[in-house]
Amino acid sequence: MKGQWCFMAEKETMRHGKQRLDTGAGRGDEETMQHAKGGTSFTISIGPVHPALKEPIQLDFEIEGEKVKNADLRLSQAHRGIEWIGTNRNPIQILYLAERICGICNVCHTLSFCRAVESIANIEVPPRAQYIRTVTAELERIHSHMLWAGVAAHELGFDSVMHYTWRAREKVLDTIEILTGNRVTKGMPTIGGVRRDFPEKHHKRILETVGFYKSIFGKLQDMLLHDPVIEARTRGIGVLKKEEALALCAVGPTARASGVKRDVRQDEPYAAYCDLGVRAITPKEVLGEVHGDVFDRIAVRLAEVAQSADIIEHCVRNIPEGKIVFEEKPIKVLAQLRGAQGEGIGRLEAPRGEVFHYVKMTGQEAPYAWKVKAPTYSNLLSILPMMREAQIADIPIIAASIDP
Amino acid sequence: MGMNDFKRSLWVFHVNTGSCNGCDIEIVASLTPRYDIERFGMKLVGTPRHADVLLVTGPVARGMDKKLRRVFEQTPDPKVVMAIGNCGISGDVFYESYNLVGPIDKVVPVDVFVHGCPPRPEAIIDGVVKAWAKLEEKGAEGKKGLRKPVAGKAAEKSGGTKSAKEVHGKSKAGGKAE
Amino acid sequence: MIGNIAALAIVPVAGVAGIIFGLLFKGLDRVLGARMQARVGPPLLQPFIDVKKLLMKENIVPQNAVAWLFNAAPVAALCASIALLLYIPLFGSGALLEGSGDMVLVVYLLLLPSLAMVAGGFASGSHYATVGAQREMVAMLSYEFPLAIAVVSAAWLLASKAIAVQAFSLAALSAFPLWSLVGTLGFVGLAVLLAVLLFVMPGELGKAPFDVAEAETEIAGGVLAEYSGVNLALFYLADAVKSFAMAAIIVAIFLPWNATAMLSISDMWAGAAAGALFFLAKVFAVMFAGNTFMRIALARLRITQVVRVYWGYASAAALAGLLLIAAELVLVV
Amino acid sequence: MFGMAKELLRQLFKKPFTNLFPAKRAPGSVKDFLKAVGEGKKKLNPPVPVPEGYRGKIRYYRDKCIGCGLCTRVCPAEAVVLIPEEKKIRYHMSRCCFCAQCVEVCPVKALETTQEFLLADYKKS
Amino acid sequence: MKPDAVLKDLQKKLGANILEARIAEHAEGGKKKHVAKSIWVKVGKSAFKDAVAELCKMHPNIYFAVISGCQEGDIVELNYHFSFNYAEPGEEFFVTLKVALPKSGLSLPTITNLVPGALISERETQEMFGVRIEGIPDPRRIFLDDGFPQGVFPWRRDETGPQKLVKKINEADE
Ligand code: SF4
Ligand code: SF4
Ligand code: SF4
Ligand code: SF4
Ligand code: SF4
Ligand code: SF4
Ligand code: SF4
Ligand code: SF4
Repeated sequence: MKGQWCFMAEKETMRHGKQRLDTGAGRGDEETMQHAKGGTSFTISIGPVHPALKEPIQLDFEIEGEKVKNADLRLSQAHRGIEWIGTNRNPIQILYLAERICGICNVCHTLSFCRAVESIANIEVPPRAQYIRTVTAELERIHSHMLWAGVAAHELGFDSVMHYTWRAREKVLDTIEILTGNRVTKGMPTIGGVRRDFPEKHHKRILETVGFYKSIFGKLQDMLLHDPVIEARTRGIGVLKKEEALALCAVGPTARASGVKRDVRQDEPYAAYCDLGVRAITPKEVLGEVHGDVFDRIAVRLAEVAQSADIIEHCVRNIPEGKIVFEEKPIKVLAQLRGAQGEGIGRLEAPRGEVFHYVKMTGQEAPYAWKVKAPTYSNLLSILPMMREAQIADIPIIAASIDP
Repeated sequence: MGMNDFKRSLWVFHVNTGSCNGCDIEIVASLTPRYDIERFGMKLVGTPRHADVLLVTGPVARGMDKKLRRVFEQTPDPKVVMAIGNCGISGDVFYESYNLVGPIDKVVPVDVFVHGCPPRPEAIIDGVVKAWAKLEEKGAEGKKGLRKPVAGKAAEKSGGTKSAKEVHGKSKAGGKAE
Repeated sequence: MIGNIAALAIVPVAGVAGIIFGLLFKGLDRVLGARMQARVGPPLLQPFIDVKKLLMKENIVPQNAVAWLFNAAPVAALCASIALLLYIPLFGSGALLEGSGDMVLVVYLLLLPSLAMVAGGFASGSHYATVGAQREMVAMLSYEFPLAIAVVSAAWLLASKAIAVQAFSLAALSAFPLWSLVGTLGFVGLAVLLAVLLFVMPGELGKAPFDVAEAETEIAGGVLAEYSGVNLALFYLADAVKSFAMAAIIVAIFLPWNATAMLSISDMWAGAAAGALFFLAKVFAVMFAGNTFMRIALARLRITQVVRVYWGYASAAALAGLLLIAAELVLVV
Repeated sequence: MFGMAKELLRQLFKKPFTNLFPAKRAPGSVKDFLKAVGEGKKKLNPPVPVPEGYRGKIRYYRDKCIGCGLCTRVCPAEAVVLIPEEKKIRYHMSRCCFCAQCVEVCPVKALETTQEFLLADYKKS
Repeated sequence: MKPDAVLKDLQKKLGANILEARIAEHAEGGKKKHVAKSIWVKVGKSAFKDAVAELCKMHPNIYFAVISGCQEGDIVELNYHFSFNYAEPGEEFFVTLKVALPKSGLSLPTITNLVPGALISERETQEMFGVRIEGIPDPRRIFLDDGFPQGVFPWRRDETGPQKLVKKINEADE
């Protein structure tokens, strides 16, 4: 079996995994190493029950010595049939279902769904709610990127950094808990607005949190970008070329680290981003050049923490007065939505990239169709070219670098 | 040597059976400085062979039941199973679906249920305390009770009667070094 | 000196002492590591609890493992580690088997637990363990070279300075503090060699940043992936004893001063106690520098990088140290 | 690189960041420990405090409830179920996702969020 | 290119094969509003691949998001969501190609040779709707487990839907 990495060169014959149909089908319940196929090469599976992957996806690798020769993806482990469940519930219930598509960027999924529904029913969201949505989403980005930095460091066997970033992350979690009532599942956006206001007394708290991240930013950079071992482990590893990122439709920091200047907050501004003029961050702005490797992905995410801090600060200082939701009574919202017909798209920039929700309503309470595209869905294919020429030791950090 | 040492040295293996990651990040958070469960002698290990506690999250997606059962069987006795998060306990918002075979206690016997969505790290620690109390009781009942902390009913029903060794050996057959 | 037969009776004593102190230092290592990460960390005696717990766990032998080898490997690892202790001066007094083994033997014995682990890894029939075992072998080959250079240079220095003694005997090495035998140039050389040895230590012990063979996130525990219960406990103990021995070796070669002599304590028991305490303090210093701190402050290297670091940088540094000592010997003598 | 090393060494001499809930170490016996706490002999370290407005376990005031069923209509997890013959509901904590949507919708405030979050148990409730 | 130009171009190239077309607008924002536009085009099945090819010609490296869809009566309707002008501040808009497939002819050519990133979505469409994607480089399942029964398509609402597999997992407890 020869390398099947290159999607660009072999566009017509993109054979990724095709020949493996026979071997792939019969081993549904194998999660550890597979049989050797003769010679020195054998297959090893990482995930779903493997320490390095929290997400239950499974990556199969063909290994020769320490080198990876071939990779394949299997995703069946996480499928809960969420979209189908959604077509049996009303939109208010779906809010919390969408939230649990993913516990890490949960505001993004709820918000995306809300935006799709709002565009169908032509609901106007009050500006104050838009600002609150933005602040919540950006707090979530900080938490997600800090979490990611820790996981990445852990995959590199550098637990001290993980403990440092996760400790720093507790600060933003506390703030989120004060604002929303839970550390993780925020339950903040609702159709036509948000569920909770930021009273004046919380502004100081948010600004203080933001200040904290600004103050440790130098230290974080020092730990992650100026550490010789981290650099040795991530420079030139898991390279995704710009053309590949474009062809494989990568999104978010994965695409940006390869030099694609895309960011939904910039390209199709929504919520308070319309007032902000956010710009996509690529390694060019941070480091001066683009390699598209794991190191660049670290750098981009770190820079985004600082960017988020700025956005939050601006939003808190400039938040307009007014209502926080277009209609306070959920039952009335439901009644209004029952009349709505049509289809809509809600999309936004989650910490990992574009979240996309398609909703079709036909005048019933439950949506007729609902399709969710999480950012990882778009980025997964990119793992394959990244794994070219990787060693076993690089697999965890490369997989983690798209932040699945 | 007894329950007391076992209790103070619980090594943890984490299995995600299709959760939303909310609980999983709280589990990791409970290892990090704010909560630091290592002060109870707990640590995360990379293979079920080293584990004493299985932390299971998620409503068990189709296909994960087999894997969960295997991990359970690979874990040497005595062992404790904790279900973390309501979606693994009774489905939570995923309560009705075509691709779920959960809840967890249908697949493997569960000793402690930690409610929450997600539970805060303290709630997970609280679950650990409950597990300790249970282990103490088991310890009083004698060593036999502790080999299988919970009557292996659920496991037998769903997993057949194969011993851990057989199951494992079969799945790894031919895996010898070439 | 004790006769060989009497020495045999000492073996269990050395074993127990090695295990106790090895585990104690392991506990210290974990507590300090946690503290550096702003955590409380486990209790100091956690490793003892861990071992006790492992002993009561089920011991699983995978079906397609080579059972006898799988079971023999941990025993061999522990025995080799304990044997090692017999040849190293401990607690400020001489080695138990003084005179019957020298530095070369010690270096070989140091290899044995790793070899046992490799054998166990291959025997367990899991591919994770196989990858781990392969890595362990590669790592072994690469750190052996700088280690050998460092030891040989020390012995050479001793041989050329104090011709009367057996240069490769650890007793001799620890009887003559090397630092007092050299001038500035040699001093720097020795310092470099000490640094190299400290650097080899985590590799030898399979600790981060050189824990490639057990990398949790990569190969799920590696060589030890299939071990559980008693067998795992034996490996755990072997590791603790070996860490202690490795630190003691470094102490014997480079930090051999004796508190009893320095403080000129005349009472025999007080002298022995002071000597022992001072020895433990030195071992602790070596452990902290060579093991705990490095483990906490560095990320894991890739296996190819481990090879490069040891064959390249560490070996070059060791050779540089050797050259410095040689230069001094040539210039000064 | 040295930044990290410095940070680590500095931390060695500082107080750990850990919140010592419920006790610093695993107690020898949980039963005895809890007893001692009950008698006031030992102190339980409190968890990190939850803020006002925390969405913990839901409390149900059965007598206030008018059985309108609105909560069951918005509950995403079927955690509140209407018992039509009694015109009351039943709350299942083990199904709840703690979104507090039911609290928001209830016209008579028969449901309320509490600060309770230590909800581990040996059985589902 | 602006949305109306894209639509006009498409109409010129495909003529009668465009069955329906509209440009939707939705304004949203804080103090300033951004008007998000999107094109919805319904094309005949036979012209589907040509339409994708035209879009790819108009925008090198077109971004493909996902395939969504639903089944209504005898029709399975698929929506291919593409985006134009991404990476251009404020200019991005979506183009959705809709194609209706009768149950008697549930197949569509692959677009992975034009947009390699569509592979996951095509595999998903195959297993979820039972639409055969002709020429797909990797026909295996992706989100469904190998043990999932054949012939059941979770997103269908007819007899091939997942109804018989649906299970309530919260009832076990009491
Ligand atoms: S190594 Fe990381 S991913 Fe693996 S179990 Fe530990 S925390 Fe989880
Ligand atoms: S989001 Fe994806 S993985 Fe999750 S249920 Fe939907 S299709 Fe399955
Ligand atoms: S990208 Fe990952 S973390 Fe984010 S919602 Fe999707 S699955 Fe969850
Ligand atoms: S219990 Fe809730 S937070 Fe935890 S994994 Fe399940 S859905 Fe996510
Ligand atoms: S399923 Fe239960 S909770 Fe959901 S709407 Fe029906 S009655 Fe209400
Ligand atoms: S908090 Fe949410 S899940 Fe729980 S009962 Fe209320 S509405 Fe249902
Ligand atoms: S909404 Fe309130 S009053 Fe109505 S059924 Fe629920 S608890 Fe009772
Ligand atoms: S239906 Fe009546 S009681 Fe319920 S929210 Fe509306 S106005 Fe209030």
